[in-house]
Parts: sequence; structure tokens; C-alpha cells
Amino acid sequence: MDGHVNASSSSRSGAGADGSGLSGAAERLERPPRRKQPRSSYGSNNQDQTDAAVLAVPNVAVRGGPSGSSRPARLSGGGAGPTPNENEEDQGLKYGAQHVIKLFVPVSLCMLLVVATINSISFYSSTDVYLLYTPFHELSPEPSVKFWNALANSLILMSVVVVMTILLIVLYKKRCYRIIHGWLILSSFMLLFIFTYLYLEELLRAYNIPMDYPTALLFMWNFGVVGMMSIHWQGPLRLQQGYLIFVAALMALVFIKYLPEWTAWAVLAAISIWDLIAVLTPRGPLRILVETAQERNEQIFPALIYSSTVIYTYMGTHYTPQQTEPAVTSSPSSSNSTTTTRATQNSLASPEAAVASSSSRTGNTNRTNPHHNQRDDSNVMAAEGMPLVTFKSNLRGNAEAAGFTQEWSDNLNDRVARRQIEVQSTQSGNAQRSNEYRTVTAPDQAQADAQEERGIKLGLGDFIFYSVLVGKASSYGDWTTTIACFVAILIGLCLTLLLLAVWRKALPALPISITFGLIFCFATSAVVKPFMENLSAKQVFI
Amino acid sequence: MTLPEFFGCTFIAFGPPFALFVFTIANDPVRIIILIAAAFFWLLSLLLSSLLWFAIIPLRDVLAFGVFFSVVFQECFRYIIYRILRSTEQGLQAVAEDTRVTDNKHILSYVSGLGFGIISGMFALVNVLADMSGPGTMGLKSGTELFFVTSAAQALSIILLHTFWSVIFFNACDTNNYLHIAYVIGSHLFVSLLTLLNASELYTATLLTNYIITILTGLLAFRVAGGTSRSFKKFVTCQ
Amino acid sequence: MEKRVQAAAIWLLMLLHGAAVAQGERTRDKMYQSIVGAGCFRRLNGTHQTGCSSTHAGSVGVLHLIKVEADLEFLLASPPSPPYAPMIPPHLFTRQNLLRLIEAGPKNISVVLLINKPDSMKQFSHELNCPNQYSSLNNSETCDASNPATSWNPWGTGLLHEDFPFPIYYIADTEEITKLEKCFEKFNNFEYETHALRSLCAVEVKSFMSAAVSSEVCIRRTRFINNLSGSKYCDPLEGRNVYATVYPRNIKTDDSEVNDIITRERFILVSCRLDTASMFDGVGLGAMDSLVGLAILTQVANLLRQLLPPQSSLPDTKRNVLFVTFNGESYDYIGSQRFVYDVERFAFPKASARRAPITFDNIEFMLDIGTLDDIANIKLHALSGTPLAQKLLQQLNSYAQSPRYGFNLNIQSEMSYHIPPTSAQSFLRRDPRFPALILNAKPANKYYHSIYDDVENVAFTYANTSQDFTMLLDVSNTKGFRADSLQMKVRNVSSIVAMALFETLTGKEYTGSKVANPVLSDEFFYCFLLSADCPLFKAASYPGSPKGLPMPPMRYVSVLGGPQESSGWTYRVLGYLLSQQQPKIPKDNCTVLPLHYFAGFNGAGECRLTTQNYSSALSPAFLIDDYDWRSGNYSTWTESTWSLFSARIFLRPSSVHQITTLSVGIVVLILSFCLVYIISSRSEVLFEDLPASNAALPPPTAC
Amino acid sequence: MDFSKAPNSRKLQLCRTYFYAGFALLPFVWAINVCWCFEEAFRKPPFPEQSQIKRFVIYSAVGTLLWLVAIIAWIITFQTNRTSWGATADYMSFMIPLGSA
Repeated sequence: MDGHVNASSSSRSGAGADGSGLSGAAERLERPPRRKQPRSSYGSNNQDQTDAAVLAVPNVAVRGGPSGSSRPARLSGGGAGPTPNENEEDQGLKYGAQHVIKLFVPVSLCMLLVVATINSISFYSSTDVYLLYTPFHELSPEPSVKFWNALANSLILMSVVVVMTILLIVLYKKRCYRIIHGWLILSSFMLLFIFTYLYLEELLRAYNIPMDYPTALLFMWNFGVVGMMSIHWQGPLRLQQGYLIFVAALMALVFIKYLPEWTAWAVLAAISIWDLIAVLTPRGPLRILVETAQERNEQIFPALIYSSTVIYTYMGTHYTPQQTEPAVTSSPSSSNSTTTTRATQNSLASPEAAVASSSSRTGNTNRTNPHHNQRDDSNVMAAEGMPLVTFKSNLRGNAEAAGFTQEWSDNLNDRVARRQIEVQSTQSGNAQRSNEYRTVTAPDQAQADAQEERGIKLGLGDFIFYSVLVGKASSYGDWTTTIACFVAILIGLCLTLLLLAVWRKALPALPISITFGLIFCFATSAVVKPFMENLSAKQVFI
Repeated sequence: MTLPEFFGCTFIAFGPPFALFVFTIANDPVRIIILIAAAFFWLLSLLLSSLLWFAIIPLRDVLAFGVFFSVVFQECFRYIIYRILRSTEQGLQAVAEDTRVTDNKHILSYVSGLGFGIISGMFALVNVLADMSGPGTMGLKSGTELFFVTSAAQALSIILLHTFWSVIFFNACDTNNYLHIAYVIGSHLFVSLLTLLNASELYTATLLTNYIITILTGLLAFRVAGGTSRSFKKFVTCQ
Repeated sequence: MEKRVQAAAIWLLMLLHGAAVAQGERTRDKMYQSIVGAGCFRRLNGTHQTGCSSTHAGSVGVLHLIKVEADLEFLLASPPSPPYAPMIPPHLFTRQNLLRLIEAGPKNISVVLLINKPDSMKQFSHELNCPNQYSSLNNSETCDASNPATSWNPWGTGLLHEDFPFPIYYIADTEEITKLEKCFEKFNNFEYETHALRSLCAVEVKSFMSAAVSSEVCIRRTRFINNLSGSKYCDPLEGRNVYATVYPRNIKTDDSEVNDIITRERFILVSCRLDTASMFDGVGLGAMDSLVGLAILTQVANLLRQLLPPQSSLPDTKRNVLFVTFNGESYDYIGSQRFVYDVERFAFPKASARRAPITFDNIEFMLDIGTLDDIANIKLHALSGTPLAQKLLQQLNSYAQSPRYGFNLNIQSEMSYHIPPTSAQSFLRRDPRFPALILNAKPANKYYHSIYDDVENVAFTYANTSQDFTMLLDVSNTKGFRADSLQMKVRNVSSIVAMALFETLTGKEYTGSKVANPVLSDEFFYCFLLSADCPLFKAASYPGSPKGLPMPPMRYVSVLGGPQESSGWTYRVLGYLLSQQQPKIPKDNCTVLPLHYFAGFNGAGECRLTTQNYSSALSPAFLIDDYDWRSGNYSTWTESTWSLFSARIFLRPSSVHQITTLSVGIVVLILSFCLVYIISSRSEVLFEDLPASNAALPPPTAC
Repeated sequence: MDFSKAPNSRKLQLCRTYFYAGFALLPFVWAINVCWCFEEAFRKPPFPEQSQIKRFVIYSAVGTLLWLVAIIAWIITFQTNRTSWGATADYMSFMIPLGSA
């Protein structure tokens, strides 16, 4: 995804240079080709197989079977008290809590980086150069004109996005992976080298530190290459996460720097709305993409996604929304879309493949098939709750930790698998759904393999736009506003995840957080700030 | 650059809460989330109170008015968050990773109280701290150079007070102990209104009384949370 | 869009409450108070840097008012709480004191404030004793710094050419000064020995200069783009010379070869200096040191334009008078050096002017109007007593002493290498035999190139006789100006010069009674010394064009893109006074030069045939590739770039206070950590009657 | 990717690749290789590839150290001699400080 990020950034910042639709278009194309790349870590084969296997289950499975076997397991697992459903439910929330933190940390880090930069390097807080996509520069003093400028700019950006998306879809259908792939690498390359170079330069300039070329170049070279390796190839997970956070922060800084004052706000608003549309309308561009992805059994770009070592149920879901932002920001969030794509596609994998893989897999599916056959809609909830459970068992190798036997979790997984088929059959169209389920199942088979594969994967799109919001807020030099935005965004994130767990429906991640963020930003700077300043000036504490 | 002053005040105001966070909050996701949620609710209350203050222009300069209502709003939101936590207790029970969160309901109140305290302390102090990192200190036109230290101390007392208040308040709500509720609201009002005296630089008076109240409230919270003189003795003598 | 709605709602709310936007004052507003003033900045030449710069973050010093010389001792002898910022009145702002402050080192003295209290000031000139010493004729006789008698600025301290390790900030406004003094009295001015223990009133000056070392280095660094966004370190001093001729020159039609278009025109070059210099940014009018000369040149131009018969009726119809005002002369003759450089290369006037180039052969002789501090004893300087010089001297004196005009002046002559530092030096440097005559008075300006060379220094009072200043007056008509007034002095000198030139051109003595108009010089000085929003400038600009600012135009040569105010106004004024009215041409056809439409005295507007033009005043050193910066052939002055000048006063906390605060903070931090750890680890003991502990840590540790 | 979960042959291959990659003026890669494979090379119970991994890790560590020393030495020399080198130093500079020689 950073790849996209770069591309976009490059095209944008270089607006003068090559902000032309073409480059943008190219970026948009980048998503799918991942599969061409030899990647064992994220993608991949084993994963697909497993998914396929899971999916396969129903096909091979025979309905009706001894329910008894499952019961005791559940009981043991659930411990005393709650019925399996709510029990699993709770588990869901519990590990939900852990996921939330696992997201809070990187998001906070990203925001921190941006805010720190904004406050220490004046270069990024002053807008002198503009993007090609924002022809109106809001130079006139009166707000009404600024307002219309901002509106026009954001509309232009959105339209660019839409066009790009369509172009992307077309190219994607035409399977021009070469181009897309090349662009991805190129763009991530640019972000990692050129924009880091700029950042380094401004950093040194801000503190007036002399530096010689050999050192600088050596540093850039090492930094960039390692980044490419860990993002596109293989590297320590922490390193990759670090790079992704940095890249997201860089991208956010680029937006803060090159978008005119009000336009930045307008774009934030527009994007979250666009999110809603793209995710919730039946024919959102995302949908189409997902479906094509489903038809072909395609890989996602791991590179474009921040992944902690947690299941990415949520991610898949609030990915989908972001999928659109890439459109807006051209690249950054395209990854999200990819996530969904892969997820869904996996869930819909073709039976044959599934069978094959399943055979290769541990027999546990077959063994467990019986129970979930008999289990029906009552488990739907269970199924949802599941991922977390399974996740847990996988995450910290020993299921016993929470008093669940391995077997129990296995059963759950199978039920999940089962569930998934049913849902899918009923409404295979719903990408988020299916991928939700799929993700559910993902971990347990993957268990043997690399862990991060079932880590939470959050699109850098979120990182970027959260950071843009907070960064913008902090650029006014009022810390209360910054903190308010920060808290608001985190709460928004929480809420998104909560709703996700409650509604079991794909939700865009940006709208809630950004809405909260914007409300609190404006409210704080307009109303709260004077109040608090009056108080703190007189040392009154409330 | 008076960075020393900056760090000094930062440590004074946020050192204890930070320690609390590190040792009692950080390693339980649920607590972190509750902490942030509490902070968010405090923000809401502040937003309401400042809206009120903002809307009623004539009284803008009468800070006591704004303070009074903000206190009221805060307590209302304390109650709201109490309701919410209690209603979701079932869920939490199952959710909590270490069961202590729910077994000992004081933890919830403590965490949310800390959230209240930290955010209010931040809002009160963060801009002052930011201004502190410049080359100068207070006192050119008005105020004394003690301004920053006293602000930090006040902030600390407020943070701790919020924590204690929540503990007392929640428990009081559970046990319908209206006296305690009254005490919480009353002491909160008293402390906030007392700080109005800071404008006239009566630091000793305000700080002393505030800290006395803090200690009293702390003791009360200690009792409420199940501490007794005996247990304290045991604790001190480490048996 | 709901965010928009939200935002809109909030704005609406604010509007609802009218403009009463609640504005809480930030703490920093109570801590800091900004001080308005002018900063000293850094200039560089080929080998050195001069002027001042603050540190990157801004220099902070404790205010200390210097009332008498002795007060400095306190600062120089290991002051209790360094660094300090002495506030020095001009009469103590001497070379010796400044050098002592420099010696004290930046750790003792970090800022110097020059406060505008000229009461006991006797002199204030920080130019060298020999201005432009290093680009003048290389002759011991020309100027001897050690010997006041033969130096051209005996009062000069040369501080303008020193490099200060601290910023110097000039505070002119008395209110600001009282602010500073109040603060000093309130916080600093008692119990000096306890300074270290208490918070002191300090000032922070930000005037960080990008350039360093020398023009060579900073130009190299500026030209060498070493990363994505190259940064600018310094700009060469650059301005515009303004020139005009009495008679319009014919427009060169064909762009034929340079050599065959060399005309047989013969010019009398009348020149003076356009710019001035001072230590601080934006202040310094150079009233006496160069404005008087400029005023005289304008008067002469006006006179000749009106007295002379049409060119055709001259005995030699190829003769003409070329008035040139050289810019940047204060910095090693930038303007005249460039003029010489261009003339040598047939590049003057520049091609775009579409006039035949002027060569040295075309220049009959040069009459350079130098600094006329004391009208009473003007000298005509020349390297050698050529007949030409003798003739002109005789002509000048004949008019100066003739009873019918009653100027009662006596112009001595000095034919030696003791040449004043004026533009002529550039010409003589090229060729000592160049016929250059210099009108210069014995140096009497105690405020040469300083911020105090202003209205008071020339004792100018604006008469504001709103009368036509263009017409010539009868010699007897003084318009009520006293004989010793500046206006009259200028009138006399300019009349004499003009008459002499008239005689030289026409060959016959001037017998008319019309002389220069004192009102013109009155208006002229008003415009250049008090307010650019004045009748003369209005008359000389296009009707309805924006008025000048109600402040005197900046006369520092400045850099490319700098405000070229003085050259701009001079251009208009010369254009107006040296042009011939064309009543027949309507306004609409009066658009393309040399035709220009002026508002005129009464603002009615008139079309005139003008002759004025600009020529670049950028030192040739910046045109020549791989110029040897140390050669000293040309001026190499550059001006550093800077981001901002700002000064603010505040209370600087004592180190004791800071350390205590910090240590208290650390103690609190550590204590709280230990306490919380113990409590949380053994909480089940503390809160015994509870089922489980809320400890977040593994089992209790014994203490 | 999770290194510890990868099959030994893969570990070896990765370690080798990182080691060789380091020769392209990439000391950072070597450093990462050290941190990443250290576990495998020294802490884990012995397995066939371990000896090789160990070798690569040690080489990488040595390389990193050499680079570190070299870089630090260079930086010190440059920063101390920048002014005295004059123009050459300027042409070598990625960032020339404002307001000082």
C-alpha cells in the first residue's frame, strides 16, 4: 500500500511535474499483481489453500451429524455460566479489546510522528506549493470564497478519484498486471527515497545541522533499500510495521503540506462520505473490484497494509471503506481494497482447489465437519465471535491460557467454516461479509505457518487520514485541540470496531473517526479553546 | 530555553498519573479502552460547559459561572459513564482478560476516574507547558514565577481528586450513599471555585486547602475501596 | 457533509454572537512583550563579513542600562548572571566601548541595544575615516585615516565595517525605550550581587543571518544547489542608476555594428550619489552626506533645461549634458564602477534604450557633485590643474562672487591627489587623466552614514509654500526663505553650477536674472526627508497613480527585488524636470517612451518628451566569471539573507529556580513510581476485604 | 514474516541472502541480519543449518561494526574539518549550515 502511497504522493507533490491523471491511473492499477511476486510470508499459498479448504468444507460436508461431540467441547471451553453463543460473543469482545489496543499503538505512533514533525519543522506547516488537483488556492481573504474553493478542490479530487477507480477496474479486468506491479514498486521506491530525502533535508535544515553527501547518501540508500526489502520482500515484522508507519506519516505530511487550508478539511470530510457510499451502496466501485477479484483467485498486497499479529477480521471490514480513499488519495488505501479482495476471493475459492488443499490439510476439518453441520443459525453469532477465539488460540500458542482446549477452538473454526458457506450461499455478493467469515477461519489452519498472516491488517489509508486530521489540528499551535482530535479519533476507532462486532456488517472506518475528529477539532478550537485559555490564564481548574 | 522548568512541571503534574498508568492500566487492554472512553466523556462535558459559557456572552467574564456549570456537567457525565459501565458490566465480565477488572468493581471506577483526571489535567496544563518551553517565565506583566509550578501542582491535585471522586462516586451510586455523592459534588465545586483565588495569587491558601481536600478524599476513597487502618498497618509493616 | 454542517454551525454560532469572539489570552501573551526596532544585519565583501547576527534560536541577554561609561565596568568584570544585554545611548556607542564588549565575549554580552537618546550625543558616524578606502585611488595622499586633517570622515569610527558576535538592535521609539527601562528598573536595577538568584528582565533578539565568512563563500554556496531546494545565503547589493540628458538623443534606428554607430556627441557628465548607508535596517536618510548633492543636481537639471536654448542653436550642436545619479556608491562605488564597466564595453545606455552607446571619447568632462556639508567652503577638486579645471573654476567663481546675484561664495580649488570619496574615483581609477572635476566641501558632517544624518542634521524646516516649484524665480525673490536656510544654500550653489555649465555650453556668459527656485529644493527635501506623499512626487508621477507612503523613501541601495524607492522617485523627478512639454500630443498618444504623461504641478496632467532612464548598478564583480574576489578591482559587497528581525522582553528565570523546579519534578516522578509500584504490587494487603486484588503486577514483592 | 516459524532451510537462505545483500553498501541490512538471526544462531537447539547461519551472523556483525567505525570516523573528520576544507567541503555538503563558516 505504501507503494500506492508513494505513487500518489509523487504524482501529487510533483503535481507540477506529473500530477497527470495517467500516473494516478497507473497507481490505481497496482493492486492485484502481488500474486506474481514470490511471497511466502503474506500471501499466500498456504493461506489460500486453507481458505479454500475451509470453503470446501460445505461442499464435501454431509449435513446432519452427532451434535453431542460439539456440546461437551463447548461446555469445557465456555466454562461455567454462559451459553456457548454469548460466551463466544464475549470472547469476541475480549479479543476485540486486544485488537483495539493493537491498533491504537501504531495509529498513535503515526499521529505522534506527524504532530512532532509539524511542530518542529515549519516546512510542513506552511503551504506554498499546491497539488495539480487543487487549482483553487484559497488566496482570497473572505471565507465564503475560501469555502467554495475548498469545495471545488475536494470535488475535483473526488472526481479524479472516481475516474481513476474506473480506469483501474478496467485495467484490472484487462489483467494488465505488469504495469500495475511495476508502478507499485516504483511508487513505493519513490516514497521511500525521494520523500524521505526531502524529510531528511528539512529536518537538518530545521536544526541547521551540517551534513555531507557521502553520509546522507549512504543513509538514504540503506534506509530505502531496507524499506523496500522489508515491505516488498521479507523482513522482521517490527521493522515492516515501523516502515509502514513512517511511510504513512510521510504521506500524511505531504497532504498537510500541499493541500490548501480549507481544502484539507473538505477532503477529509469528502473522503469519509465517499467511504460510506462506496461501502454501503450495492454497486460501489469497491464492490465491482472485489467481485472481479473473487472471480480470479487473487492475492492481496501485504505491502500495503499495516499488520499486527492479530486476526484481521476488522481489518478486512474496515478496510473495505478505505478501499475508496485510495481513489481519493489515489494510492494510500488501495491496499485496503486489496485486503477485502483477497479475503472475499478466498472465501469464494473454487471448490476443486479447496478440496485439493483440504486433503493436504490436517484432517481436523473433516473430523469436525459433523458438528457444525448440525449447528445452525444459532451459531451464526458464534461464528462471528469465533475469529477472536481462534485468534486467541493461535496468537498465544496455547489455547489453555484462556481455558479453551485446542479441540474446542478447532471446533469453533470448523463451525465458522460451516457458517461461512451458508452465509456465502445466501448472499455471496457481500464482500465484507464473506471476508469477515473467511478471516475468521483463516487463522486456525494457518496456525502452523507464519503468525503475522493472521495479524490485524489496517490499511495505511486510515493511518494517513487520521494523521492528516491531527496534524492539521496541531498546526494551529493549540495543543488542546490536538489532544481532543486524538481522543476523538481513537474513540471513533473503538466505536467502529464495536459496531463491527455488534452489527456484523462491514463498516467504513473513516466516517466515525473523522466525523468525531472534525467536530472536536472545530468545536475545541472555536469554543473550548477560549474557555480553557481563560481558565488556565487565571489558573482555574475544573 | 527553560527546558528544565518545562520538564520539572511536566513531571510534577503528570509523573504520578503516568506511574499509575504504567503499573495499573497499561497491561490490560480493557482498562486502556475504558480510560480513553472516560477521557472522551470528560471532553463531552467540557464541550457542553464551554458551549454554555460561550453562548451566554454577558457572563463570559464571570468565570465562576462557567466553572460552576462545568463542574455540574462533569458530575453528570461521571454519572452517565457510571451507568454505561454498570450496564455493560456483564459484557465486561466476560470480556475482561484478567477477571479482576470485574471482580473488583472499584477498578472500573478507578480507571474511569483516572481517565477523567488525566484529560482534565492535560487540558488545564498542556498549553501552559507548551508556552513554558520558551526562554522566559511568568511575571513580566502579571503573575509570579511560581505560576508554572503552582499550576502543575494544582493539576496534579485535580488529577488525583478526579480519581478518588470516581471511586467514591461509583461506590456511592452502587450503595445509594447520597452523602458520598453530595460530598463528591460538593468538594469538586469547592475545589474548582477555590482555584478562582489563584488569579489573586493566594497560592498558599488554595494549594494547601486543595491538598488537604485531596488527602481527605483519598482517605475516603481508600476506605470506600475496602482499605482499613488495620490493613494499612499490615501494609506498612509488610506482613 | 455533516462535518461541514458542524463547522458551519459553529461559525454561525460565533456570528450569532456578533464579533464578540471570545479570545482567551494565551499564557505566553503574559510572558512576552515585543519590542519594535531596527536590526543590524550582516554585509559581506570579498574577504570579510561585517555587521551582526544573532544565534539561530535568538540571542537572550539580561537588560542592563548604561547611563555612564562606568556602568560598563559591571558588565565587563565577570557579571553575576551572564549573558547581559547592555542598553547603550548613542554617545556611549563608541568604537572603544563596542570593542570592549566584543572582547567580553558572547557568554557575557549576548545582545546590544542602541536606545535613541541623542541628548548628549556629539557625533555619530560609523563609516571609516576614509570611506570606500579600498576602492579609491590607491594613493596615500587621497585620504589618510590616521590624519584627521586629510581624512574625509574624521569622526568615523569604522564600526560599520566591524563584525560583531552579538546582534545590535536600534530602538528609536521612546515608548519602547521606556518599556525597557521600566522593566530594567523593576527587576534588575537593585542588588546586583543577587542577580544570579532571582529572575531578571531579559531581552531576546532574533536576527539570524544566513551568510557567513565572505561574499566569495556565500555566493558560491548560493550558486551551488546542493539539494532539492537550494537555499539562498546572500544577495549582491544591487540598485539602479538614474540618468537623463538635457537634450533628447535621437533614437537609434538600425541595430548596426557598435563601432560605426559611435557618434560624435559630446557630453558634459554631471553626476552625484543617490544612495546612503547606515548600520541598521531601514533607517538612515543620509540627508547631508548625499541628499544635498542630489538636490543640487536636480536643481541644476531644472535650471539648465529651462535656460538653455534648443540644441540646434548651440555653437556645437553635438553637445549635451548627461545627468547621472549613481546608486550603491556608499559600498565601493557600485554604480559608478558599473557605469565605467559598461561604457568601456559600449554597453551604456543598454541596448533596450535604443540609443547610441556612449564612449569615454564622448564625455567632454565630468562634474561630480560630492558631499556638500558646508556650502561656505566648497572646493573644486581635480587630480591636476588642467586648463579645463581652471576655466570651470573661474566661471564658477565669477558667478559665485558676482554682485548681481549676491551669492557671496568663494570656491577654492584643490588640484592634487587629495580627492574626496565620490563617484569620480571610479573614473580616475580607470584612467588618471580622465577629466573629472569634483565639487566637494570640507567634511563637516558628524553623522556621516548614520541613522542620525536626518532632518535635524541639515536643519531643514518645511515651508510648505504650495507654489509652483518648476518655474524659475528672479534672484531677488527668495520666497521668504532665510538666507542661511538649506533651501537657499542649495539654490545658490545649484544656480552657480548651472550658470557655469550654461556658459560652457553656449560659450556666452549668463546674464539673466532667473535663478533656481528655493521652493523646488524645499519640496525636494520634504519628499526625501519627511514624506514621499508630497507635491513634487505627485507632480512627477502618472496622474492618479498611487500616492507615496507618508514616510521618507529608503535610500539604502538594497538588493535585487528590494524596494528601489529612491531610484524610482529620482527617475520620475528627473524625468519630469528634464523633459519638454508637448502640448499638442493628447493623453492617449502619450503612452510610449520617450513620451510620458505626468500629473504635473497642478495635477492637470501633461504630456512630456522625457530623456531619463535606468542603468543597472550591480557590481561587475558579479558579472565576471571566476572573478578574483580578493583583487579589489570591483565592489564585492553582498547582503546576507535573514528570516526576521524581532525582539521581545520577558522575565528570565534564575538558574536556581529552574534547577529546583526540575529536581522537584524528578523527585515527584521517582517517588510516585516507587509508591505506585509498591501499592499496586501489594494492594491485596491494602484492600483486604476484597476478593481479588486490582494489582496489575505479579505476586507481591516483600519490601 | 515470522522467522522462528520458517523452516530451517528457509532461515539459512534468508540469512545468506541478507548477508550477501549487505555487500551492496548496506550495513543496515547486516545489522538487521544480526538481530534477526541471532536467536536462531545462538539460542536455538542445534540444527544442521545452524553452523552456517552462525557464520553468516558473525560475519554480518563484523561487517556492521567495521561500517559503524568507518562512518563515525568519517563524520567526525568531516565535521571537524569542514570549515578548513573550504570549497571542497561545500561541494561535498548535503546541508550547509546557515550563518556559520
